[in-house]
Amino acid sequence: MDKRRINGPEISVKPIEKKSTQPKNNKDDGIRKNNRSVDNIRPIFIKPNVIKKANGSAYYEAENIKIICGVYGPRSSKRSMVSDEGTIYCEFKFAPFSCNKRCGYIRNAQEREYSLIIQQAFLPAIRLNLYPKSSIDIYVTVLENDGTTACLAAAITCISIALTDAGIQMYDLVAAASATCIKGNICLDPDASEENDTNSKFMLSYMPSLKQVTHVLCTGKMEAEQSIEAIGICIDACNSIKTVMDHCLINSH
Amino acid sequence: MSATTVTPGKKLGSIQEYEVGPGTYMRNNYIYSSTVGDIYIIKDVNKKLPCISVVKDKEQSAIPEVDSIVTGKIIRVNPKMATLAIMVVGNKPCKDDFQGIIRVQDVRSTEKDKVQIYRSFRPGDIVRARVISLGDRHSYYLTTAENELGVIFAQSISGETMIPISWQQMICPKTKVMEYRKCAKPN
Amino acid sequence: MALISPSEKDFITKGIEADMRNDGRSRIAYRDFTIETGIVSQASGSCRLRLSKTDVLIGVKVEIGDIISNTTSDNNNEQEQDIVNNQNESDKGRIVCSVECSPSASRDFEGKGANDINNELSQIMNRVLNGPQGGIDLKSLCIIPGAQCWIIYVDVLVLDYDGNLLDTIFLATRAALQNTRIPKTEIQDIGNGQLEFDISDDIEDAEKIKGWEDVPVTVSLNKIGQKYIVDATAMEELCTDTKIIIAVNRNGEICAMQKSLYGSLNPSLLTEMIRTAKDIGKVLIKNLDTTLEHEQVMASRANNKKFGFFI
Amino acid sequence: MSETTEFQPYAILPGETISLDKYKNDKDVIKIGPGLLHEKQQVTAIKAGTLKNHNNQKWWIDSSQRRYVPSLNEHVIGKIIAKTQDYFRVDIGSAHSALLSTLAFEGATKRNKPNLEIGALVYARVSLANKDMEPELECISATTGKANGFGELKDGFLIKCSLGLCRSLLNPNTPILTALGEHFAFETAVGMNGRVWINTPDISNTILLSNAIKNSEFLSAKEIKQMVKELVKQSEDDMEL
Amino acid sequence: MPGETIRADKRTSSQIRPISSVLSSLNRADGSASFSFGNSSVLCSVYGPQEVKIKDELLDRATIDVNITPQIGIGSTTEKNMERIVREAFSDVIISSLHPRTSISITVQITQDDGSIISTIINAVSLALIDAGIPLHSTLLSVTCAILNGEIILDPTNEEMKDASSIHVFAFSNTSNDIVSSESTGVFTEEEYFKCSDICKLAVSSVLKFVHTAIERKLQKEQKN
Amino acid sequence: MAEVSNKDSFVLDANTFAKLHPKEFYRKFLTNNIRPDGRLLKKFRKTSINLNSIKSAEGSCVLKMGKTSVVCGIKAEVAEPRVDDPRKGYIVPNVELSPICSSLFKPGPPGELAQSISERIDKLFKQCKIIDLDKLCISEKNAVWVLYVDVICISYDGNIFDAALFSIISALKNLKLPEVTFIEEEGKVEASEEKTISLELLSTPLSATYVVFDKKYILADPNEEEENLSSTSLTFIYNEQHKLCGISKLGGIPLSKELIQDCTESAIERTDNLRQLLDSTMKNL
Repeated sequence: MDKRRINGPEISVKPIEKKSTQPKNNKDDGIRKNNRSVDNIRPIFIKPNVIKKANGSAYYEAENIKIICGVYGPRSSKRSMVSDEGTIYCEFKFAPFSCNKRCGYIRNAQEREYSLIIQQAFLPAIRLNLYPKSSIDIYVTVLENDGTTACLAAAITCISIALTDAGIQMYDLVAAASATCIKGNICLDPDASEENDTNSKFMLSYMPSLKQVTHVLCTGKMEAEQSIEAIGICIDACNSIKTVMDHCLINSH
Repeated sequence: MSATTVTPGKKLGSIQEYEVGPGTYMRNNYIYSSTVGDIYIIKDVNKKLPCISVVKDKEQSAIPEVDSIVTGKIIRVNPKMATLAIMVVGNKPCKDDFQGIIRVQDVRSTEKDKVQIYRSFRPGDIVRARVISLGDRHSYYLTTAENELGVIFAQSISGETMIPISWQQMICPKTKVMEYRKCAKPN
Repeated sequence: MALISPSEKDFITKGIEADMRNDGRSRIAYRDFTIETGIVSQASGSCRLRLSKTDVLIGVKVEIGDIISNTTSDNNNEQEQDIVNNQNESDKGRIVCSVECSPSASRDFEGKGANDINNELSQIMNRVLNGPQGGIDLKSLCIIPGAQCWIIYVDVLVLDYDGNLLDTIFLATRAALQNTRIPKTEIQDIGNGQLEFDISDDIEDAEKIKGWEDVPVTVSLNKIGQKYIVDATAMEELCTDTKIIIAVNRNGEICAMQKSLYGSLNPSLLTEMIRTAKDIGKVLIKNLDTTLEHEQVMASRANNKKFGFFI
Repeated sequence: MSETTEFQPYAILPGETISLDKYKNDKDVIKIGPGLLHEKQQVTAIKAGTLKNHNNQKWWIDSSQRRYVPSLNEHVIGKIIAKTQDYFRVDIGSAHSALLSTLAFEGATKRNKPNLEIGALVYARVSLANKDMEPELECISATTGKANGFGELKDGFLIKCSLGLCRSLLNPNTPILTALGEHFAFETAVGMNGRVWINTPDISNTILLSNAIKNSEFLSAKEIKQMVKELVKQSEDDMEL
Repeated sequence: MPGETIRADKRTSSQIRPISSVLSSLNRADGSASFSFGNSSVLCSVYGPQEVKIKDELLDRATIDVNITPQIGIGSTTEKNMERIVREAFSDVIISSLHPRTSISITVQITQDDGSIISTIINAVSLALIDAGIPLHSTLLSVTCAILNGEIILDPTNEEMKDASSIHVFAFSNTSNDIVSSESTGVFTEEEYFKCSDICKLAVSSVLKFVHTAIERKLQKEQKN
Repeated sequence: MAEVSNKDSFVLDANTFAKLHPKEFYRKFLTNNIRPDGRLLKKFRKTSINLNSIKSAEGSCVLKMGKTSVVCGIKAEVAEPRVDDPRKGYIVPNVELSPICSSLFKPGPPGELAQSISERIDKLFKQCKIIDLDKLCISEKNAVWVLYVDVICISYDGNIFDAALFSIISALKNLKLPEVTFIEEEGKVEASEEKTISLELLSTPLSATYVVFDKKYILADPNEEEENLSSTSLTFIYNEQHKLCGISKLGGIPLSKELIQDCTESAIERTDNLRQLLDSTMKNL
């Protein structure tokens, strides 16, 4: 019973889906159910400067993934240690209505882990020596989630735009792509249903012009060569995502 | 769309061609842009290479650096120091206030030890100061030991804006009451 | 964070560039380790592993729990809740790991720093071991589909620390799971579709966990300067700017991969790292199994008495 | 000092305006004291209490409260809570703790500084009191520069009471102190910040006196005399035991 | 008014429950008071002006913080909403510019809640502030009324509030007859709202008389000698 | 002593002056009846809504009111009803003012503002019949709908109560509940994919908020700066029959009856405009 909010009943459950009588037309000629091509990325729409009070902000939408991200800083950091280099603090949160199953208000272990991953993905990309004694606070809220790993990759791309919108100096934009392995093929940008079927998740964040991988995260059984192939595919995806990011930044400049 | 707008990470040239300017950085002898904006190449007569810089139009919040002039409001005064909320760095207002301290020995350059802090600053005064160091965890260290630095706006007890009549006195136009402040020389 | 002077850091980095390390090992050489299994009597399985000075004690406890436990079960720790949430089939058991770094091991494990590291390590273990890549046959852990199943609680205690903690933990976990025995369960059908089960408690017919051989081990590759090393000591870890953790199982498949720390690396180096990790992983698992068999033989010769704890 | 007249009606609530114009004779200026506020040509009460005036010139609201608000040249009793190189931090029961410079003692110089322990009681005068600054104390009198009573209060016993009682104790014609003085030998210091210090050679008397002072707040002069008589009788019986 | 409906507890529609209040009932607080309308009773204590935490410090005035604990259990969102109403109501009543960079903390314990609890709290806080000698521009007092099947009833009990069509809390000060604070919920029309505000103003003046006599009795007790 | 001309000895450019002396900056504008963002005193900000854009929620509304933007999402789940009223469903409104929308809010549990707004909206649902809770009943005593109504603030620029209430009402108005049947033996509820039923609202209360600046200027639909500078706020809640569902006057300065009356016309007009906006957006959905 959270005393600081309006509380509903103790336990509430999602109604179970009635197995729809007529079979879904999954004539699986293509590898993927929603017959997207193997290396197809959902069309990306990014709009910077959507939060007035934030130094920089960005809204990211790719069909059923909607993410909003705000960057505050560089501002005096309350955290204890004094350092001649700036620090990054990140908070990643799914909105209660974003996933199929309602998520709670307090951040669970996965959201805390994603916050840490985002922090590690951006540490090599931001010129922290220009912001001594200050902290850059990044807040991400996922409004609609269609594939948790795809959301993580989308969040990283969206944060790069928000950081640039905040005027924070960066060595390079950080683009990120997610992939999964369906029937032996590496498929890009998996949505929620594809992710439930296979257990393998792959996410890579990349600085396209400095050609540096800033973070890689993978679970699920894969051959070594297959994971190397996945890295290659994700890097090409990141390069094409970079063009979209450049286009968006230059237009709104 | 201006001539060439670049995004962070764009290779601009090698260090033989240009000098590194603001908004750019050098990595294994190539110059890259580090922000989104227009490229400006400024020919500098005494330097042999032109200096390249990338300027972002939307001014973002500046943070105080050493020797930058800041303006802020006094929030707390005690015999050892006056605490100031830095609201403007140079002439760019910053979105969140930073905290600065003017130690009693940095208030003025003459007779440093005979300074009485409540004859120099009062909470609510607007003060222009210079950053002398990044200071400790909470605040920057500032000084007003120059003529153009000090109180630029203060209200008397009756709430009127006071006018400086000397570098250490201000007068309230309505009640003609005189109060002591370390005033800045009006430009 | 423990501190290191710039000159020391430079010395180590230059050494590694020239393929020389302080303790004479090559860049991809592992320190040798000693193992003792079955040393904690109440646990269903246990193992203590010392990789030169890094010392880890694993206790595995097997308990019965209900499968869909989104109700507030008594020991409702968050980790278990998350594992349940993203495991949507209803006929699988689960593995719940929790790591505890005792502050006596190193100064970094004091205060708030400790539970960040604990969370990170537990999170990686849970993610790797739960799911098909974890090797263990979770279906075999299920007693009554949709209702009761075996839950394997893996509790890790870090006694001493000299770098490469995660690899030590995974090696020790694999040995401990090999040593674990699950009591036999008989299932009777008491009419109207209700199923009942009871556990026989004599040690003889408790079986091993199915699929313990496929449990992966992790290889942490630390990039220092432009080269990378394996099994870094504490000092070498302080000079690392990027660390890649790769979990490999005995037939060389990559089960998990994760980067940490603040640096970045170019793709060619990453692919080279993956290939080396695959080979090292296989070799590591092979000699872990040989040491376990060797210990088995030694134990049977000294009629099953185990001694030498804490020497 | 001529007696102060009480102005009917008896009690004033905050917000009530007080019409002083029928007292405003042309030549002198009306002074308003604590509890009143002069705003937009009318005087309103900001505290509850009885309106008092001193021959129609000085008006104030007499109210009693427990929290002390320092004002200039008031004598207070403080407790040392911290010591730094050149000043003591003294708790005087106000919002901010006061600063007592080590040089603000009679005959104190840079070299021989008074050594007061943390927790020591000190009787001092408020030398600086404004709402923007922490109050400052001095242990020398404003005029003579001598100590005359200021400085450390050694042993004795400190009691806390309401500001109204302390003000009445400092008023010479309150009966309690004179009544007790006839029977007991005691030394006392009264601070305007609601603290009274009592010191007698015999501990039981000190306790007896402090209770007497505390109970005297709501008693009339006659009842006080009666109470003191009983106390004296009771202390003599203890003597015989 | 002839033909007035008589309520469950025998009161007429424009009759307030018997008021009782005790001043400086706690000896450690700087100021304290208990106030009750019939069985709705509240105990309030005031500390201040005292030290303030650095993060809440205001450079030109005192920070006022209000803390309400319900009859049973710890405060939930209802108490938080009441805290905001009380703090905003007193923000201009207390002359906080006289004590900058300090905190005035008001703690309220609801001892029994039987309807119109916000008015009881506001009256108790006013008395406690007066007892603490905090400088006040005016004395703020409040009364609640409800519209029960078309008729305006004063100082409703919990039962009456349950089936009332709308509930109105009004607070007036003794310096001006304008509305200082008002909180109305339920469905009502504009005329009903203004009619309620007039009735409540009348009721508040009678509460003011009660407070006046209470203070007078306390002062007489003090000014004995 | 020399008499100094009282020209402002320090010439500050506009935005530094606004940062250092916000009150004087506003007075200079308000004296000639205009606000720094160009609006007249009684003008409300441009409002736009976008319905059912979030597929994972049963009902959703993205609302922009000037620079304040909120997202309201409704998730419907099934739970056992309370013992004392077995046919009544639950509605659980909550407003989240997370650190993403403004630097005013710190990470951690909701602050006073968020809690007080959630409480006021919850009381509104309890006291004026907006939804008939009996319509949320699936099968008496065993299963009822629970509507979790969550409002996430994206960008905070003042007047969050009006934005939150309008986004909740519009999300409720086009809520799509799946058709469900209660299965006796398993005690479970089964939802069919295709057919959805919508919920009709008994009344649609909407609010208009004003603040009083310097005791004489009444500003409609204040942004964040105007909220900080004024101490008194006045909120009217009107339903579609122009009956009042709530008035809340917070803050110190006493307001005369005339001042309150002169706000009510513009409040009625504002709430009607919002209803037209909602109907037209729903028509061309």
